[in-house]
Amino acid sequence: MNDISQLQDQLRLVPLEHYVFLCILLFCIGLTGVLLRRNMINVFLSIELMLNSINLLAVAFSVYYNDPNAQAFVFFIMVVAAAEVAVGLAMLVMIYRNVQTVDINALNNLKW
Amino acid sequence: MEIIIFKIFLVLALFLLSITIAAYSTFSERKVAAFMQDRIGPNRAGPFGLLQPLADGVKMIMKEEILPASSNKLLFILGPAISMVTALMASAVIPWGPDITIAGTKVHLQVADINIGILYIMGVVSIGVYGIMIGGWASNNKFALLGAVRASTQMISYELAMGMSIIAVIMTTGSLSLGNMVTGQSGWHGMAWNVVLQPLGFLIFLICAFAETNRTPFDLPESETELIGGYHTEYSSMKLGFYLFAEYINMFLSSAVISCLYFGGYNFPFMDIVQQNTGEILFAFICFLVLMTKILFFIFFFFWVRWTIPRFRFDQLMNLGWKILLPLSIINMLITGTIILLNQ
Amino acid sequence: MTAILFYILSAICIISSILMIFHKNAMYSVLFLLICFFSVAGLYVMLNAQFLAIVHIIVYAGAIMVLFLYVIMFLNMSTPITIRKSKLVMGIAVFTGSSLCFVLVTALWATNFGQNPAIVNQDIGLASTLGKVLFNEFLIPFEVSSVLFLSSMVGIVIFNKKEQKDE
Amino acid sequence: MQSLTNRSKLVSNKKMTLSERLYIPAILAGLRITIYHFFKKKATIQYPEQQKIHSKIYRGKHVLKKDEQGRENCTACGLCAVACPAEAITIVAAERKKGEESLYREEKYAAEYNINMLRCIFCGLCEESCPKDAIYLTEIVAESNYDRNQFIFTKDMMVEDTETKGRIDVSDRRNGIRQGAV
Repeated sequence: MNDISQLQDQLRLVPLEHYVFLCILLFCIGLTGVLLRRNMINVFLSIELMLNSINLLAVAFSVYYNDPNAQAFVFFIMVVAAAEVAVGLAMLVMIYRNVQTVDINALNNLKW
Repeated sequence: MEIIIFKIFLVLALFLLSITIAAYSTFSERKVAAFMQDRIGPNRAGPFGLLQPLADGVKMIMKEEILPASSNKLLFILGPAISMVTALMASAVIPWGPDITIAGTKVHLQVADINIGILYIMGVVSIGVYGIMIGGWASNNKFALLGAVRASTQMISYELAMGMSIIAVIMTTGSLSLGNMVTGQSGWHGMAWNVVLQPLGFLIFLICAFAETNRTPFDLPESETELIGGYHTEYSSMKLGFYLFAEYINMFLSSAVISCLYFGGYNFPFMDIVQQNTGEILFAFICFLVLMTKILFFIFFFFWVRWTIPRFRFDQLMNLGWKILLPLSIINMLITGTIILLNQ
Repeated sequence: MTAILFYILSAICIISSILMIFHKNAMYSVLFLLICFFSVAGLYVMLNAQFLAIVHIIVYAGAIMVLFLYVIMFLNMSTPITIRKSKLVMGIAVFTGSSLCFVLVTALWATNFGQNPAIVNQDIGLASTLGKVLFNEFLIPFEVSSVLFLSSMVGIVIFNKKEQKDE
Repeated sequence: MQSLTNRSKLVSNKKMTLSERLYIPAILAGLRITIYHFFKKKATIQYPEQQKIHSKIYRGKHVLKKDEQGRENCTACGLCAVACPAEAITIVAAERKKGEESLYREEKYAAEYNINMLRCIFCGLCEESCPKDAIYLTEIVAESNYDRNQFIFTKDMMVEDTETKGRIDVSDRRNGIRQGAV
């Protein structure tokens, strides 16, 4: 199914630049989401999107430059993402228990 | 070209097989339940009640379709659809028999021989929880929501132990492809089954398979007595049918995976002697029958356990998953690794 | 054919992620992000990184997103937050994002990423290749990441432990 | 405390042994029991084709008997209604007119005789209390219905038909009751 000619085809027809631009776009959408949303869940989701765009970029580079190391990095990003989400959501639940909201603007107790 | 046609044919056959097995599982479940309770069971529709699944299907389709007013309409419909699709998707990597020759080329009797077959199954199974979660949430009903929450918790918890026990199998066979796993078990006249090498892993996998398919004793997400049906409380008509069907297809599938991982797939004792004396197609057919026998036995086992063991309490379920099965599977992995290291 | 598939997948990816950040209902946001992740997995498959694609699905779709859904269900947070940010702040957010995008794109527009390799190594995405890389060159990071997991697990347990009432 | 019966058991919270905590032997034992029942003879009776044989003193639907000349035995004395613990029987008495001697045996008869089958518990006390051998419980199973009103059985539904269907034989019941009365 995914034989070598098909892969070669894709590498020839889709230049690496397109992957780069796609990833930039996704990253910026994620960034906008972080800035835009007040719901903590959405902020987390946007961060996940940003991490994912980096993953995609790493995989694209690893294939175009014939280097498996980048794919190993993707693993570590996934590990960090998983740990981050687990801890983050646990924090979120804690915050919700204490202040009954997930609005980030409600967390202004440390605001000077 | 012939190979593509053959694969399409295989997909269709597999689809029909899954549907038929699921339909007749509903019937045979009732029959087995009846037999274990000293009853006879459904026997009115057709000879021995064999047309009962048809009658049930017609009933499901003819029933009134209810969309609860307070539900989220789109997600309410999406839920059973996801359940059904993921249930049907996973059977693509199961090897149904040895290679056969079509138009001069060797073809796997398998829809997709991808080199990460077992991970594919894990992935599809892990997506399967969405159908239940989305459906339960979209119903806007507290019982459905509780069922959905229970289902997701249970599936995430048991997926870990399941993955760990699979890793031990991967270590012994040295491949992620289900086809290689099955051919790897063909030694000793087809009796080098993994269940002998991995009895603990098999037990863990079996328990996790029960939990992943939401079968008794792990059917907390849909417990009738306390959650009045759990995540499918609000469902009616064919949408309910899809949920029930998906459960039976999942059962068929997990039986297939159990047979492939631990019971040698289509291998059977003295298969090399049979292979020498029969033609290729006939041999493939025999192998397929052997695999089906194993699968049917495990489906029967699912029923058998259902009418034997009562449902767990939720804290017991969590304790079993996290405090017993997960450490056990890690120990199993360690033992397997040590033995492999010593044998090198 | 493959090129078209790439553009379709990336379009799905971008559209669903935009919908994700603008949708009011957190439940839908999660589902849109899920669609985005599946298309990213599709891109991985197209790049012949099948192992990574399936791990991506297992980790992101199978675990992380389920956790998100779980939290949303558990806390009943699907009702959107009614007080919205002021138009000005929203405008600034969108402006920041798009200007960063503009800067990056213009900076990389003229960059030459070099020629595509003449020989395509098909085995890069295979589990065995990745395994060799992970357990030879990156063995210590791998072990450290397991410690990271353990510490996050411990952290979560401590976080959500019921506080001892000692008044 | 002194227990009233000698069947009470003390709750024991003893620690389980290792084999008990593994649960696997217990589960296997359970599986053995269920598979034993799988092959056991089934207790089901396929109702319309097979019918369970009732005992001779089975108490089913009531019949109001007639004597040898086809006259109704019942004199509307009301003893059955009084005896009925469920108060299912209602009787309206009437006096026999001239020319009705072939219909009713005595001077008084029951113009209406209703039994509410939803109340009836088939205890047979009406039968035992009847001084005129008029009411008996037969082996016929009282039929079900969708309508509550249909369960109030009127006299014409219960009176014995001497012409077309023939008499309902209650000699077993007579004997059975006599034996039971001893």
